Amino acid sequence: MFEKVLIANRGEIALRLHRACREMGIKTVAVHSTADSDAMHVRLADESVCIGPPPAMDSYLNMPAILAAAEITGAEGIHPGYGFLSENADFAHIVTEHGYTFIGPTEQHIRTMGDKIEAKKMVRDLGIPVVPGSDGEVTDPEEAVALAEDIGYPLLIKAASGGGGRGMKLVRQASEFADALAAARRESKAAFNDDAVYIERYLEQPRHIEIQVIGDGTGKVVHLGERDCSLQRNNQKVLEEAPSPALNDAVRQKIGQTVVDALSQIKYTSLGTVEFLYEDGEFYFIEMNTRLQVEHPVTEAITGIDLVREQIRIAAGAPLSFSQEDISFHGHAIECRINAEHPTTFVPSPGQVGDFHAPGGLGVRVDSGLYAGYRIPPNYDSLIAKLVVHGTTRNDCLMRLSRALEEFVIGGIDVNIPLHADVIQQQSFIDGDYHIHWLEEFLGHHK
Amino acid sequence: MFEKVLIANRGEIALRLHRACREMGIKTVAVHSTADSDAMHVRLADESVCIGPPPAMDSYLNMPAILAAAEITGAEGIHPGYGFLSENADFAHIVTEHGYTFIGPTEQHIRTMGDKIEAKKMVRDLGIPVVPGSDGEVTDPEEAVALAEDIGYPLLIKAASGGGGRGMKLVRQASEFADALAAARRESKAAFNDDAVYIERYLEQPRHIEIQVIGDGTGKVVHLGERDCSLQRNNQKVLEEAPSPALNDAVRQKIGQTVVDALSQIKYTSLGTVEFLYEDGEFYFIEMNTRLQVEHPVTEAITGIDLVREQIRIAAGAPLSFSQEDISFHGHAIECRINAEHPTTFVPSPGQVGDFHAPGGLGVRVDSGLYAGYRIPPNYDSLIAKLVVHGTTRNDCLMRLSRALEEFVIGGIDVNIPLHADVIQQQSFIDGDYHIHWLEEFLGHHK
Amino acid sequence: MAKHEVDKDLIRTLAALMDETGLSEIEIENDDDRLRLVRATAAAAPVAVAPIAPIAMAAAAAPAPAGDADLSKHPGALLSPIVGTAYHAASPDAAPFVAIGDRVSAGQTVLVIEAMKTFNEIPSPSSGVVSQILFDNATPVEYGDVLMIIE
Amino acid sequence: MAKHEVDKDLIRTLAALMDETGLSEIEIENDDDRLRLVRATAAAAPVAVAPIAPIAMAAAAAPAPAGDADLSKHPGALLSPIVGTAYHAASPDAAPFVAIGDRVSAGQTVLVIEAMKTFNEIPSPSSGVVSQILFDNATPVEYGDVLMIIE
Repeated sequence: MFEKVLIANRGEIALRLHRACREMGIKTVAVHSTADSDAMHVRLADESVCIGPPPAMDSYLNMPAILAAAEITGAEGIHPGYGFLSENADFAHIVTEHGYTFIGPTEQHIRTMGDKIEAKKMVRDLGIPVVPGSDGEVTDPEEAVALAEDIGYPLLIKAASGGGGRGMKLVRQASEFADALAAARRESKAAFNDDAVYIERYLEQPRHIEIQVIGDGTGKVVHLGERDCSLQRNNQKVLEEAPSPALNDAVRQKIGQTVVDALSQIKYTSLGTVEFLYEDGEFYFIEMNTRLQVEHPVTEAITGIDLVREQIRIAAGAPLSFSQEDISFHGHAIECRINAEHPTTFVPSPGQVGDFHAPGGLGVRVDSGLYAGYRIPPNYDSLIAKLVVHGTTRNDCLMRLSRALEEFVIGGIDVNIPLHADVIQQQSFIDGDYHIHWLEEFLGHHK
Repeated sequence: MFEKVLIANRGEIALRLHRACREMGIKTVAVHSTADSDAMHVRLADESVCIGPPPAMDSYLNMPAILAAAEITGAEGIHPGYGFLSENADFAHIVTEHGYTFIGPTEQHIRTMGDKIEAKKMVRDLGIPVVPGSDGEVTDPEEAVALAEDIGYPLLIKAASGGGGRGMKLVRQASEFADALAAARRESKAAFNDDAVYIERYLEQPRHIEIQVIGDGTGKVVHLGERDCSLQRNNQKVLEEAPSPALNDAVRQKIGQTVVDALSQIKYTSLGTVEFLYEDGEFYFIEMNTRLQVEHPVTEAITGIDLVREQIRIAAGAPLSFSQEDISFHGHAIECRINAEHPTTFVPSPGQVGDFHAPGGLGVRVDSGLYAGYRIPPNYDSLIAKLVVHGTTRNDCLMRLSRALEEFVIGGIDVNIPLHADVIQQQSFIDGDYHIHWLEEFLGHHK
Repeated sequence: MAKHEVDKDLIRTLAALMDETGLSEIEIENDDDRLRLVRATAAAAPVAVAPIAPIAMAAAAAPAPAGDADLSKHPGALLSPIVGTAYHAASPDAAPFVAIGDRVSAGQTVLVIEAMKTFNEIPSPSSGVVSQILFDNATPVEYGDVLMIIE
Repeated sequence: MAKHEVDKDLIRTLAALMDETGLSEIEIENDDDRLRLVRATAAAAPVAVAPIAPIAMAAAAAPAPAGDADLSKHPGALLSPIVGTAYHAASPDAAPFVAIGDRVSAGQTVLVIEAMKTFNEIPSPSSGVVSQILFDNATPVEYGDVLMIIE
């Protein structure tokens, strides 16, 4: 096991990593920009090294500075957290080349999954379902009609050379297809001087469902169920829950097994998340995140597994400490991302925190680097806390979440707690009946 | 289910009860003394009623005032918490007589278990093991020798009329018994003019192990395993854990079943705790607490059951929502009682709290009514917070507890956090090798 | 200063100005007149020491009327000794025990509080004139509520 | 006091001045007129604003020496532009780049910092005399550490 780990991140996830190390008897090195000298994890870490000025480019994304910090402190492992350098294959490469352990997947897996086209091809070959569509451009109308039959409706016809919606046609029924195709080709020709189009299934109100996996590099891969992250605004997740209200156990086991089978073939190492759109009982691959996820605590809540601890163990060369049969799901968990932003205008609100009082009691977890008097720097993400609530049933969980939101006090700045309190009172949300556009529609109606 | 419940208590347990009610959609009435107007649960409750001046006798023990508060607020149930009126059979009686529901056991069970001699007789008859000894006085030396053989060594000979240790003899072997008996009878005669003595097994280094039970009044009773509360000072529990490092699963199931069988016979209702001394594989009944216990969260952590919720459900007439087969134990939990007192002199330290920052993250629960700027009144108990940590194994739990204690900030007053941090680093504690005298011996050596 | 010579409009104007500007004190002296306005604001309270005011708390806890706080320190304040329902009269048909302006003697019953089906007669703590009655008939009162002023 | 003789604009002007200057009280006396404004600010409250200083934090975080804090603002301070190991000389056998009392010109290499097996030459930001050297040879430095004073 590592004697000392360098935490190449900031904010709540840096604190999360520090806690995991501390609980494993591993010493921690916090590297930080000058804007984060007072951060809680910096103050709690065994050692801290200031690596640069506030701009992330010069500090948290500054590879030489991070490696130099590892050098002067004698750290053995480097944990990239999420964001910043966590999915940078070059960083994984350079870390390894300098003799440190990158706590994450292999450079190659990061690189492949980072290339969206390559990733889609690879996972399809490994047996993971992707959005059905033509393999590439379609030039022959007859071929297109045949393809459309295979793909099914509704579907989108998109200009191969296109962009910005031009040449794009939504087709809901077979009878409309021929006309739409002709129109799309005409528009495409006119706009791009190229009448090639391609075809893809159109998802109207999909959910965002992701499967958490972990592998130890021997080909042993285990899935830890799904998280439903459909509550989004501007493609940013706002609230996540597990299990998904949309899946039953059979569906869960089936998609889980599909993912496990695929990633076993490539001997996937470390934590990873396979993200899907889900509609009408079908999963469609979006991308794979080759890192620890912001919303990992909901999986920890329902499986009882400390994901970060397991990730560090595996990076240190240990085999997975459990098998698929050991995994069972208990109760329901929801995470609210608490952001320093206005709850209705979403204007970011950095600045000095006044009162800070986290909710407590049974089934309530708070991950946050905030404290009373802390000054939130304006240079980074607005995520300042994660409230994770666990309950026996989804309803119990919602009731508990409601009382925890009531108790949460963050003074001095704007926070989106009222948004969460509002969302979880909506009947659609209570019914679990929402999709990736739901929150924006709700906010639109709200105005 | 109740519409509104009156919380007849204060401090962290009042907040615990408020949270449980809130999560069940039950409105809360906080009754409080003038010293507690600013208490967190008072501020969070739906309604609050000031029932008297600071002395508990005039407020939290003032039955007419509490009933009057129920009357003016229209509460249906009254939860007594622990301490104060929680084991007062007269209070249970008067609450019921006035048409409210007492959230706890029946008046009769409270009364019987409150009488230590009666309780011991009753539970022995129900099959629960008690400390072996003569049934009462022993006057005949031959009879005494025979009894001593049955009881076993070491044993104590005590003066029937005695007190203060006079006439008491510790006998470690059978060969010493005759002389010791003669001496005890002589001393007793001289001191009390009565040579009658009685005999009891002597426990040298017992553990305090208690079994948590819950019944719904139909005869269905379920046990939720044990808590080891051997870490005590002045007969006050300081730290509790579950499972006990001293029990294995077979022993646990056996004593659990014994307790369940006994309490099923009397159709026990609500939560209850049967306390034992445990030495050399044997359990000896001490007493039964007919109420919610301070240390209930460790059981919640390893069973995943919300005990207060279940207690309220049962009081409202619902049957137990689980059977013995549904109960399984996951991981290990430890509770540290955080007191407002000096960590080495134990001098109480009421006053104004400065900074307050509770530890967070995975597996950490804090139950506390404290907040920054709160003034701890000098009128009540020094318990101000409970830190409850859960981990996969006892070792994981200890590592997590250590980091949580490091993170806990309570400024402005003395708290016993350093004592806990010290205790959990002792090899005996790490090995689980401690008994009810261990902490006092440790503190003695420490001086 | 003779009664009612004070310029109420001026005070109102200045109070509005204090609101507008966030001032906590204005003092004006002009010849022999001196006027000083002070408003102790929440901000003026030592913030650090002020207990946390959770969102929920602010909503849940009914703030005590500012007047009450002062009245409880009034030397003639009769504070409720118990929790219960307070009545002006012994029964719905009976006349109230006292009315404003009545002179009462120490020990004289001035109201009753019902608790647990019992009507508790509440005596006046001192002799004097009832200047204020601060509870509505048949309404709940808490321990320490100001019920009357007798001075 | 005559009605509306008070100068509302003056009060507003003074209040704005208080905002601008952070004053909490202004008193003006002019012949027989006197005007006094007070604003009790949150800033006046002491303890609340001070950030939490967790027990563990106090122990864990090495407090920056008071001297350093001052020196970093010194006009001649050379702050470390990178993290690494700082050396007085180019190699163990070589003479130090500079010694106290040496006159250096802007751009002249005054030390090297090794990071990732690379020796980075650190130039003097200005011309002047080396008055202090604040790091030991072959020791780690952080971004922003004060390495030398050149004045």
